[in-house]
Amino acid sequence: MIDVVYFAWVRERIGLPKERIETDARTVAELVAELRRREPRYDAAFADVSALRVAVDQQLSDFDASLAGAREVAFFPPMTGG
Amino acid sequence: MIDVVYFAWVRERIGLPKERIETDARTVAELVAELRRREPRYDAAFADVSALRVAVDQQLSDFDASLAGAREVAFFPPMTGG
Amino acid sequence: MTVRVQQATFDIGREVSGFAKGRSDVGAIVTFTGVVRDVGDGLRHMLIEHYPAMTQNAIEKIEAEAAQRWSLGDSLIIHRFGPLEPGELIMMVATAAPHRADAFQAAEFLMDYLKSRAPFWKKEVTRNGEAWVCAKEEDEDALRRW
Amino acid sequence: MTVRVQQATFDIGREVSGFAKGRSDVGAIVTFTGVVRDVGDGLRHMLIEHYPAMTQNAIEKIEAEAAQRWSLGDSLIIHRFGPLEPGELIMMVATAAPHRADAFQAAEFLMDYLKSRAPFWKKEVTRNGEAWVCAKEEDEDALRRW
Repeated sequence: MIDVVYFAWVRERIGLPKERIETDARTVAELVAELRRREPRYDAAFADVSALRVAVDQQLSDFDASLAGAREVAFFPPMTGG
Repeated sequence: MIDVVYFAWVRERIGLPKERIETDARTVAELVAELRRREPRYDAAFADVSALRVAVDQQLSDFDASLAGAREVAFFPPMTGG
Repeated sequence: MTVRVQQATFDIGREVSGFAKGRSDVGAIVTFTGVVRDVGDGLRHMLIEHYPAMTQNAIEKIEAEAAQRWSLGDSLIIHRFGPLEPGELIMMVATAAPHRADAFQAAEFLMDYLKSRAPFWKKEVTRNGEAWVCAKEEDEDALRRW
Repeated sequence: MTVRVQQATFDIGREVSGFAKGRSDVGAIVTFTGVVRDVGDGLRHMLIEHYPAMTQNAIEKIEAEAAQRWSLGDSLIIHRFGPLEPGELIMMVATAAPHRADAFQAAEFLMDYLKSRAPFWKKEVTRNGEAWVCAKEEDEDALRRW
Protein backbone atom coordinates (compact mmCIF):
# COMPACT_ATOMS: atom_id res chain seq x y z
CA MET A 1 0.00 0.00 0.00
CA ILE A 2 1.27 3.40 -0.94
CA ASP A 3 -0.18 6.88 -0.65
CA VAL A 4 -0.18 8.81 -3.91
CA VAL A 5 -0.71 12.58 -3.72
CA TYR A 6 -1.27 15.10 -6.49
CA PHE A 7 -0.82 18.86 -6.61
CA ALA A 8 -1.80 21.77 -8.84
CA TRP A 9 -3.06 20.82 -12.31
CA VAL A 10 -2.15 17.16 -11.76
CA ARG A 11 -4.59 17.10 -8.84
CA GLU A 12 -7.22 18.88 -10.92
CA ARG A 13 -6.81 16.61 -13.94
CA ILE A 14 -6.97 13.42 -11.92
CA GLY A 15 -9.76 14.84 -9.82
CA LEU A 16 -8.54 14.02 -6.34
CA PRO A 17 -5.74 15.14 -4.02
CA LYS A 18 -4.75 11.79 -2.57
CA GLU A 19 -5.43 8.09 -2.83
CA ARG A 20 -4.13 4.89 -1.30
CA ILE A 21 -3.04 2.33 -3.85
CA GLU A 22 -2.28 -1.37 -3.70
CA THR A 23 0.64 -1.84 -6.08
CA ASP A 24 3.58 -4.07 -6.90
CA ALA A 25 5.37 -1.27 -8.77
CA ARG A 26 9.08 -1.31 -7.95
CA THR A 27 9.86 2.12 -9.36
CA VAL A 28 8.10 5.43 -9.87
CA ALA A 29 8.01 4.73 -13.61
CA GLU A 30 6.26 1.41 -13.03
CA LEU A 31 3.72 3.15 -10.79
CA VAL A 32 3.10 5.74 -13.51
CA ALA A 33 2.58 3.00 -16.12
CA GLU A 34 0.13 1.26 -13.81
CA LEU A 35 -1.81 4.47 -13.14
CA ARG A 36 -1.99 5.31 -16.87
CA ARG A 37 -3.66 1.96 -17.58
CA ARG A 38 -6.42 2.72 -15.08
CA GLU A 39 -8.46 5.47 -16.73
CA PRO A 40 -8.15 8.11 -19.45
CA ARG A 41 -7.82 10.95 -16.90
CA TYR A 42 -4.68 9.29 -15.48
CA ASP A 43 -3.39 8.59 -18.95
CA ALA A 44 -3.86 12.27 -19.83
CA ALA A 45 -2.26 13.56 -16.62
CA PHE A 46 0.85 11.40 -17.10
CA ALA A 47 1.06 11.69 -20.89
CA ASP A 48 4.17 13.89 -20.72
CA VAL A 49 6.23 13.03 -17.67
CA SER A 50 8.85 15.61 -18.67
CA ALA A 51 6.25 18.18 -17.52
CA LEU A 52 6.02 16.49 -14.11
CA ARG A 53 8.09 16.29 -10.98
CA VAL A 54 7.99 13.56 -8.37
CA ALA A 55 8.77 13.32 -4.67
CA VAL A 56 9.17 10.03 -2.82
CA ASP A 57 8.53 10.33 0.90
CA GLN A 58 8.70 14.13 0.58
CA GLN A 59 12.10 14.14 -1.13
CA LEU A 60 12.46 15.35 -4.70
CA SER A 61 13.25 12.29 -6.74
CA ASP A 62 13.07 11.01 -10.31
CA PHE A 63 11.09 8.51 -12.32
CA ASP A 64 13.75 5.80 -12.07
CA ALA A 65 13.65 5.91 -8.28
CA SER A 66 12.90 2.74 -6.35
CA LEU A 67 9.71 2.51 -4.35
CA ALA A 68 11.12 -0.06 -1.92
CA GLY A 69 9.90 0.96 1.52
CA ALA A 70 8.26 4.14 0.19
CA ARG A 71 5.11 5.29 1.94
CA GLU A 72 4.14 8.34 -0.12
CA VAL A 73 4.68 9.38 -3.73
CA ALA A 74 3.73 12.87 -4.91
CA PHE A 75 3.26 14.04 -8.50
CA PHE A 76 3.13 17.71 -9.43
CA PRO A 77 4.18 20.24 -12.08
CA PRO A 78 7.45 22.19 -11.79
CA MET A 79 7.28 24.32 -8.65
CA THR A 80 6.52 28.02 -8.74
CA GLY A 81 7.40 29.31 -5.28
CA GLY A 82 8.99 32.55 -4.25
CA MET B 1 39.87 83.24 -5.17
CA ILE B 2 38.98 79.60 -4.66
CA ASP B 3 37.68 77.66 -1.69
CA VAL B 4 39.73 74.58 -0.87
CA VAL B 5 38.16 71.97 1.41
CA TYR B 6 39.67 68.90 3.01
CA PHE B 7 38.12 65.76 4.42
CA ALA B 8 39.10 62.81 6.64
CA TRP B 9 42.86 62.36 7.14
CA VAL B 10 43.67 65.09 4.61
CA ARG B 11 41.77 67.55 6.81
CA GLU B 12 43.55 66.25 9.90
CA ARG B 13 47.00 66.38 8.33
CA ILE B 14 46.58 69.88 7.00
CA GLY B 15 44.90 70.94 10.22
CA LEU B 16 41.88 72.77 8.87
CA PRO B 17 38.66 71.90 7.03
CA LYS B 18 38.53 74.78 4.59
CA GLU B 19 40.45 77.79 3.39
CA ARG B 20 40.09 80.50 0.77
CA ILE B 21 43.11 80.78 -1.50
CA GLU B 22 44.33 83.41 -3.94
CA THR B 23 45.82 81.42 -6.80
CA ASP B 24 46.70 81.54 -10.47
CA ALA B 25 46.69 77.76 -10.78
CA ARG B 26 45.02 76.68 -14.01
CA THR B 27 44.63 73.00 -13.09
CA VAL B 28 44.19 70.92 -9.96
CA ALA B 29 47.75 69.67 -10.35
CA GLU B 30 49.07 73.25 -10.38
CA LEU B 31 47.05 74.02 -7.26
CA VAL B 32 48.52 70.95 -5.54
CA ALA B 33 52.05 72.00 -6.50
CA GLU B 34 51.41 75.47 -5.12
CA LEU B 35 49.99 74.10 -1.84
CA ARG B 36 52.95 71.72 -1.40
CA ARG B 37 55.39 74.63 -1.56
CA ARG B 38 53.62 76.39 1.28
CA GLU B 39 54.44 74.29 4.34
CA PRO B 40 55.66 70.80 5.26
CA ARG B 41 52.17 69.72 6.41
CA TYR B 42 50.80 70.41 2.92
CA ASP B 43 53.79 68.75 1.34
CA ALA B 44 53.15 65.65 3.49
CA ALA B 45 49.41 65.58 2.81
CA PHE B 46 49.93 65.73 -0.96
CA ALA B 47 53.06 63.59 -1.13
CA ASP B 48 51.21 60.72 -2.80
CA VAL B 49 48.36 62.02 -4.93
CA SER B 50 47.48 58.47 -6.01
CA ALA B 51 46.12 58.10 -2.45
CA LEU B 52 43.89 61.15 -2.95
CA ARG B 53 40.70 61.98 -4.76
CA VAL B 54 39.58 65.42 -5.89
CA ALA B 55 36.24 67.08 -6.56
CA VAL B 56 35.85 70.36 -8.45
CA ASP B 57 32.65 72.19 -7.62
CA GLN B 58 31.33 69.04 -5.95
CA GLN B 59 31.92 66.82 -8.99
CA LEU B 60 34.45 64.00 -8.83
CA SER B 61 37.31 65.04 -11.05
CA ASP B 62 40.98 64.37 -11.65
CA PHE B 63 44.28 66.14 -11.18
CA ASP B 64 44.49 67.26 -14.80
CA ALA B 65 41.15 69.07 -14.55
CA SER B 66 40.96 72.75 -15.34
CA LEU B 67 40.14 75.22 -12.59
CA ALA B 68 38.72 77.79 -15.01
CA GLY B 69 35.62 79.18 -13.33
CA ALA B 70 35.88 76.74 -10.40
CA ARG B 71 34.71 78.00 -7.01
CA GLU B 72 35.51 75.03 -4.76
CA VAL B 73 38.09 72.26 -4.85
CA ALA B 74 37.92 69.36 -2.39
CA PHE B 75 40.70 66.91 -1.52
CA PHE B 76 40.03 63.66 0.30
CA PRO B 77 41.05 60.01 0.53
CA PRO B 78 39.11 57.31 -1.38
CA MET B 79 35.56 57.24 -0.10
CA THR B 80 34.30 54.66 2.34
CA GLY B 81 30.54 54.96 2.30
CA GLY B 82 27.88 52.30 2.52
CA MET C 1 17.81 30.20 11.03
CA THR C 2 14.03 30.44 10.94
CA VAL C 3 11.51 29.09 8.45
CA ARG C 4 7.80 29.88 8.67
CA VAL C 5 5.15 28.54 6.28
CA GLN C 6 1.84 30.21 7.00
CA GLN C 7 -1.46 31.35 5.54
CA ALA C 8 -1.57 34.58 7.57
CA THR C 9 0.07 37.71 6.31
CA PHE C 10 3.14 39.12 8.06
CA ASP C 11 4.36 42.58 8.96
CA ILE C 12 7.50 43.12 6.91
CA GLY C 13 8.53 46.07 9.07
CA ARG C 14 8.29 44.07 12.26
CA GLU C 15 10.10 41.10 10.73
CA VAL C 16 12.98 43.22 9.48
CA SER C 17 13.22 45.15 12.76
CA GLY C 18 13.41 41.96 14.77
CA PHE C 19 15.87 40.23 12.45
CA ALA C 20 19.49 40.26 13.65
CA LYS C 21 18.57 43.16 15.94
CA GLY C 22 21.44 44.74 17.87
CA ARG C 23 23.94 42.13 16.70
CA SER C 24 27.23 43.92 16.26
CA ASP C 25 28.92 40.93 14.57
CA VAL C 26 26.73 41.42 11.51
CA GLY C 27 27.48 44.26 9.11
CA ALA C 28 25.05 43.56 6.28
CA ILE C 29 21.37 42.64 6.13
CA VAL C 30 19.62 41.87 2.85
CA THR C 31 15.91 41.25 2.49
CA PHE C 32 13.80 40.16 -0.43
CA THR C 33 10.03 40.50 -0.38
CA GLY C 34 7.74 39.07 -3.02
CA VAL C 35 4.46 40.87 -3.71
CA VAL C 36 1.42 39.71 -5.70
CA ARG C 37 1.68 41.67 -8.91
CA ASP C 38 -1.17 42.60 -11.20
CA VAL C 39 0.39 42.60 -14.65
CA GLY C 40 -2.65 44.32 -16.12
CA ASP C 41 -4.73 41.25 -16.92
CA GLY C 42 -7.28 41.99 -14.23
CA LEU C 43 -5.93 39.66 -11.54
CA ARG C 44 -8.60 39.02 -8.92
CA HIS C 45 -6.44 36.92 -6.67
CA MET C 46 -3.63 34.42 -6.57
CA LEU C 47 -4.00 30.99 -4.99
CA ILE C 48 -0.90 29.33 -3.59
CA GLU C 49 -1.05 25.60 -3.04
CA HIS C 50 1.72 23.74 -1.23
CA TYR C 51 2.69 20.26 -0.01
CA PRO C 52 2.34 20.58 3.75
CA ALA C 53 4.21 17.38 4.61
CA MET C 54 7.22 18.51 2.58
CA THR C 55 7.38 22.31 2.54
CA GLN C 56 9.02 23.11 5.87
CA ASN C 57 11.71 20.44 5.44
CA ALA C 58 12.43 21.39 1.84
CA ILE C 59 12.95 25.03 2.78
CA GLU C 60 15.09 24.14 5.78
CA LYS C 61 17.35 22.09 3.51
CA ILE C 62 17.75 25.05 1.15
CA GLU C 63 18.51 27.31 4.10
CA ALA C 64 21.09 24.86 5.48
CA GLU C 65 22.77 24.73 2.08
CA ALA C 66 23.04 28.54 2.05
CA ALA C 67 24.50 28.52 5.57
CA GLN C 68 27.19 26.09 4.37
CA ARG C 69 28.13 28.12 1.32
CA TRP C 70 28.27 31.59 2.85
CA SER C 71 29.28 33.08 6.15
CA LEU C 72 25.87 33.99 7.55
CA GLY C 73 24.99 35.32 10.96
CA ASP C 74 21.33 34.48 10.53
CA SER C 75 18.61 33.87 7.98
CA LEU C 76 14.83 34.01 7.88
CA ILE C 77 12.36 32.66 5.33
CA ILE C 78 8.60 33.24 5.47
CA HIS C 79 6.35 31.84 2.74
CA ARG C 80 2.58 32.12 2.62
CA PHE C 81 -0.03 29.87 1.03
CA GLY C 82 -3.76 30.24 0.33
CA PRO C 83 -5.60 33.05 -1.47
CA LEU C 84 -3.77 36.39 -1.87
CA GLU C 85 -5.00 39.70 -3.29
CA PRO C 86 -2.94 41.90 -5.64
CA GLY C 87 -0.46 43.93 -3.59
CA GLU C 88 -0.32 41.37 -0.75
CA LEU C 89 2.99 39.97 0.46
CA ILE C 90 3.76 36.45 -0.75
CA MET C 91 7.02 35.71 0.99
CA MET C 92 10.23 37.14 2.34
CA VAL C 93 13.84 36.13 2.78
CA ALA C 94 16.34 37.88 5.05
CA THR C 95 20.05 37.21 5.39
CA ALA C 96 22.55 38.72 7.81
CA ALA C 97 26.29 38.42 7.28
CA PRO C 98 29.55 40.08 8.27
CA HIS C 99 30.03 41.26 4.66
CA ARG C 100 27.61 42.50 2.03
CA ALA C 101 28.63 40.10 -0.75
CA ASP C 102 27.67 37.09 1.39
CA ALA C 103 24.34 38.60 2.42
CA PHE C 104 23.44 39.43 -1.20
CA GLN C 105 24.55 36.13 -2.67
CA ALA C 106 22.86 34.03 -0.02
CA ALA C 107 19.59 35.94 -0.50
CA GLU C 108 19.71 35.44 -4.27
CA PHE C 109 20.55 31.76 -3.84
CA LEU C 110 17.63 31.28 -1.45
CA MET C 111 15.26 33.02 -3.87
CA ASP C 112 16.42 30.98 -6.86
CA TYR C 113 15.92 27.75 -4.93
CA LEU C 114 12.59 28.73 -3.41
CA LYS C 115 11.32 29.56 -6.91
CA SER C 116 12.03 26.12 -8.33
CA ARG C 117 12.65 23.68 -5.48
CA ALA C 118 10.17 24.50 -2.74
CA PRO C 119 6.82 22.75 -3.23
CA PHE C 120 4.55 25.71 -3.97
CA TRP C 121 2.28 26.19 -6.98
CA LYS C 122 0.66 29.46 -7.95
CA LYS C 123 -2.65 29.84 -9.71
CA GLU C 124 -3.89 33.17 -11.02
CA VAL C 125 -7.58 33.94 -11.00
CA THR C 126 -8.30 36.78 -13.45
CA ARG C 127 -11.51 38.20 -14.84
CA ASN C 128 -10.96 35.94 -17.86
CA GLY C 129 -10.66 32.71 -15.90
CA GLU C 130 -7.96 30.91 -13.97
CA ALA C 131 -4.61 29.41 -14.87
CA TRP C 132 -1.64 27.78 -13.15
CA VAL C 133 1.52 29.85 -13.36
CA CYS C 134 4.09 28.08 -15.54
CA ALA C 135 7.62 27.58 -14.30
CA LYS C 136 9.97 29.73 -16.37
CA GLU C 137 12.97 28.47 -18.26
CA GLU C 138 14.95 31.38 -16.81
CA ASP C 139 14.16 30.26 -13.26
CA GLU C 140 15.65 26.85 -13.99
CA ASP C 141 18.64 28.55 -15.63
CA ALA C 142 19.10 30.72 -12.54
CA LEU C 143 19.89 27.60 -10.49
CA ARG C 144 22.84 26.73 -12.71
CA ARG C 145 24.93 29.65 -11.57
CA TRP C 146 25.25 28.23 -8.03
CA MET D 1 13.20 57.90 -5.83
CA THR D 2 14.16 59.22 -2.42
CA VAL D 3 17.55 60.11 -0.94
CA ARG D 4 18.00 61.11 2.69
CA VAL D 5 21.32 62.07 4.28
CA GLN D 6 20.87 62.46 8.01
CA GLN D 7 22.53 62.23 11.40
CA ALA D 8 19.46 60.76 13.13
CA THR D 9 18.85 57.05 13.16
CA PHE D 10 15.96 55.53 11.21
CA ASP D 11 13.44 52.81 11.85
CA ILE D 12 14.19 50.13 9.29
CA GLY D 13 10.82 48.46 9.89
CA ARG D 14 8.92 51.65 9.25
CA GLU D 15 10.99 52.47 6.16
CA VAL D 16 10.46 49.05 4.63
CA SER D 17 6.76 49.04 5.45
CA GLY D 18 6.24 52.41 3.83
CA PHE D 19 8.34 51.63 0.76
CA ALA D 20 6.33 50.71 -2.36
CA LYS D 21 3.39 49.95 -0.09
CA GLY D 22 0.30 48.48 -1.75
CA ARG D 23 1.75 48.91 -5.25
CA SER D 24 0.54 45.97 -7.27
CA ASP D 25 2.82 46.76 -10.24
CA VAL D 26 5.87 45.81 -8.18
CA GLY D 27 6.62 42.13 -7.57
CA ALA D 28 9.99 42.30 -5.86
CA ILE D 29 11.45 44.46 -3.11
CA VAL D 30 15.10 44.18 -2.06
CA THR D 31 16.63 46.01 0.88
CA PHE D 32 20.18 46.29 2.09
CA THR D 33 20.98 47.60 5.55
CA GLY D 34 24.48 48.37 6.78
CA VAL D 35 25.19 47.97 10.50
CA VAL D 36 28.20 49.15 12.55
CA ARG D 37 30.14 45.98 13.14
CA ASP D 38 32.49 45.32 16.02
CA VAL D 39 35.11 43.02 14.55
CA GLY D 40 36.48 42.20 17.97
CA ASP D 41 38.97 45.04 18.30
CA GLY D 42 36.96 46.81 20.97
CA LEU D 43 35.22 49.35 18.76
CA ARG D 44 33.89 52.21 20.87
CA HIS D 45 32.25 54.03 18.03
CA MET D 46 32.42 54.87 14.37
CA LEU D 47 32.54 58.45 13.09
CA ILE D 48 31.18 59.14 9.64
CA GLU D 49 32.29 62.36 7.98
CA HIS D 50 30.76 63.55 4.73
CA TYR D 51 30.87 66.43 2.25
CA PRO D 52 27.54 68.16 2.84
CA ALA D 53 27.62 70.29 -0.32
CA MET D 54 28.15 67.20 -2.47
CA THR D 55 26.57 64.18 -0.77
CA GLN D 56 22.92 64.50 -1.73
CA ASN D 57 23.68 65.25 -5.37
CA ALA D 58 26.26 62.49 -5.67
CA ILE D 59 23.80 59.92 -4.34
CA GLU D 60 20.97 61.18 -6.54
CA LYS D 61 23.22 60.75 -9.58
CA ILE D 62 23.96 57.15 -8.59
CA GLU D 63 20.25 56.51 -8.07
CA ALA D 64 19.38 58.02 -11.46
CA GLU D 65 21.97 55.79 -13.09
CA ALA D 66 20.36 52.71 -11.50
CA ALA D 67 16.92 53.85 -12.68
CA GLN D 68 18.27 54.04 -16.23
CA ARG D 69 19.85 50.61 -16.17
CA TRP D 70 17.07 48.61 -14.57
CA SER D 71 13.30 48.62 -14.64
CA LEU D 72 12.59 49.99 -11.18
CA GLY D 73 9.28 50.97 -9.65
CA ASP D 74 10.96 52.90 -6.86
CA SER D 75 14.16 53.27 -4.85
CA LEU D 76 15.16 54.65 -1.48
CA ILE D 77 18.59 55.49 -0.08
CA ILE D 78 19.20 56.63 3.50
CA HIS D 79 22.75 57.31 4.70
CA ARG D 80 23.72 58.57 8.14
CA PHE D 81 26.72 60.60 9.30
CA GLY D 82 28.14 61.50 12.69
CA PRO D 83 29.04 59.20 15.61
CA LEU D 84 27.54 55.70 15.61
CA GLU D 85 27.73 52.96 18.24
CA PRO D 86 28.37 49.27 17.41
CA GLY D 87 25.10 47.68 16.29
CA GLU D 88 23.64 50.96 15.03
CA LEU D 89 22.28 51.29 11.50
CA ILE D 90 24.59 53.12 9.07
CA MET D 91 22.51 53.21 5.94
CA MET D 92 19.94 51.43 3.86
CA VAL D 93 19.02 50.95 0.23
CA ALA D 94 15.66 49.67 -1.04
CA THR D 95 14.67 48.84 -4.60
CA ALA D 96 11.29 47.82 -5.97
CA ALA D 97 10.90 46.26 -9.40
CA PRO D 98 8.51 44.12 -11.41
CA HIS D 99 11.06 41.27 -11.39
CA ARG D 100 13.49 40.03 -8.77
CA ALA D 101 16.63 40.13 -10.91
CA ASP D 102 16.24 43.89 -11.46
CA ALA D 103 15.59 44.56 -7.78
CA PHE D 104 18.65 42.54 -6.71
CA GLN D 105 20.99 43.94 -9.33
CA ALA D 106 19.98 47.54 -8.77
CA ALA D 107 20.46 47.15 -5.01
CA GLU D 108 23.95 45.67 -5.49
CA PHE D 109 24.85 48.39 -7.98
CA LEU D 110 23.72 51.11 -5.57
CA MET D 111 25.73 49.56 -2.75
CA ASP D 112 28.86 49.21 -4.85
CA TYR D 113 28.65 52.86 -5.90
CA LEU D 114 27.78 54.18 -2.46
CA LYS D 115 30.84 52.37 -1.06
CA SER D 116 33.30 54.06 -3.38
CA ARG D 117 31.66 57.07 -5.03
CA ALA D 118 29.56 58.77 -2.34
CA PRO D 119 31.58 61.27 -0.27
CA PHE D 120 31.61 59.53 3.12
CA TRP D 121 34.63 58.63 5.23
CA LYS D 122 34.54 56.30 8.19
CA LYS D 123 36.79 56.51 11.22
CA GLU D 124 36.89 53.79 13.86
CA VAL D 125 37.53 54.72 17.47
CA THR D 126 38.69 51.64 19.38
CA ARG D 127 40.16 51.18 22.85
CA ASN D 128 43.59 51.24 21.16
CA GLY D 129 43.09 54.56 19.39
CA GLU D 130 41.46 55.78 16.23
CA ALA D 131 41.99 55.13 12.54
CA TRP D 132 40.37 56.01 9.22
CA VAL D 133 38.90 53.01 7.45
CA CYS D 134 40.87 52.30 4.27
CA ALA D 135 39.07 51.84 0.98
CA LYS D 136 39.40 48.22 -0.11
CA GLU D 137 40.78 47.07 -3.43
CA GLU D 138 37.81 44.71 -3.70
CA ASP D 139 35.37 47.61 -3.43
CA GLU D 140 37.01 49.29 -6.40
CA ASP D 141 36.99 45.95 -8.25
CA ALA D 142 33.28 45.59 -7.50
CA LEU D 143 32.56 48.67 -9.63
CA ARG D 144 34.08 47.09 -12.70
CA ARG D 145 31.33 44.54 -13.10
CA TRP D 146 28.74 47.20 -13.95
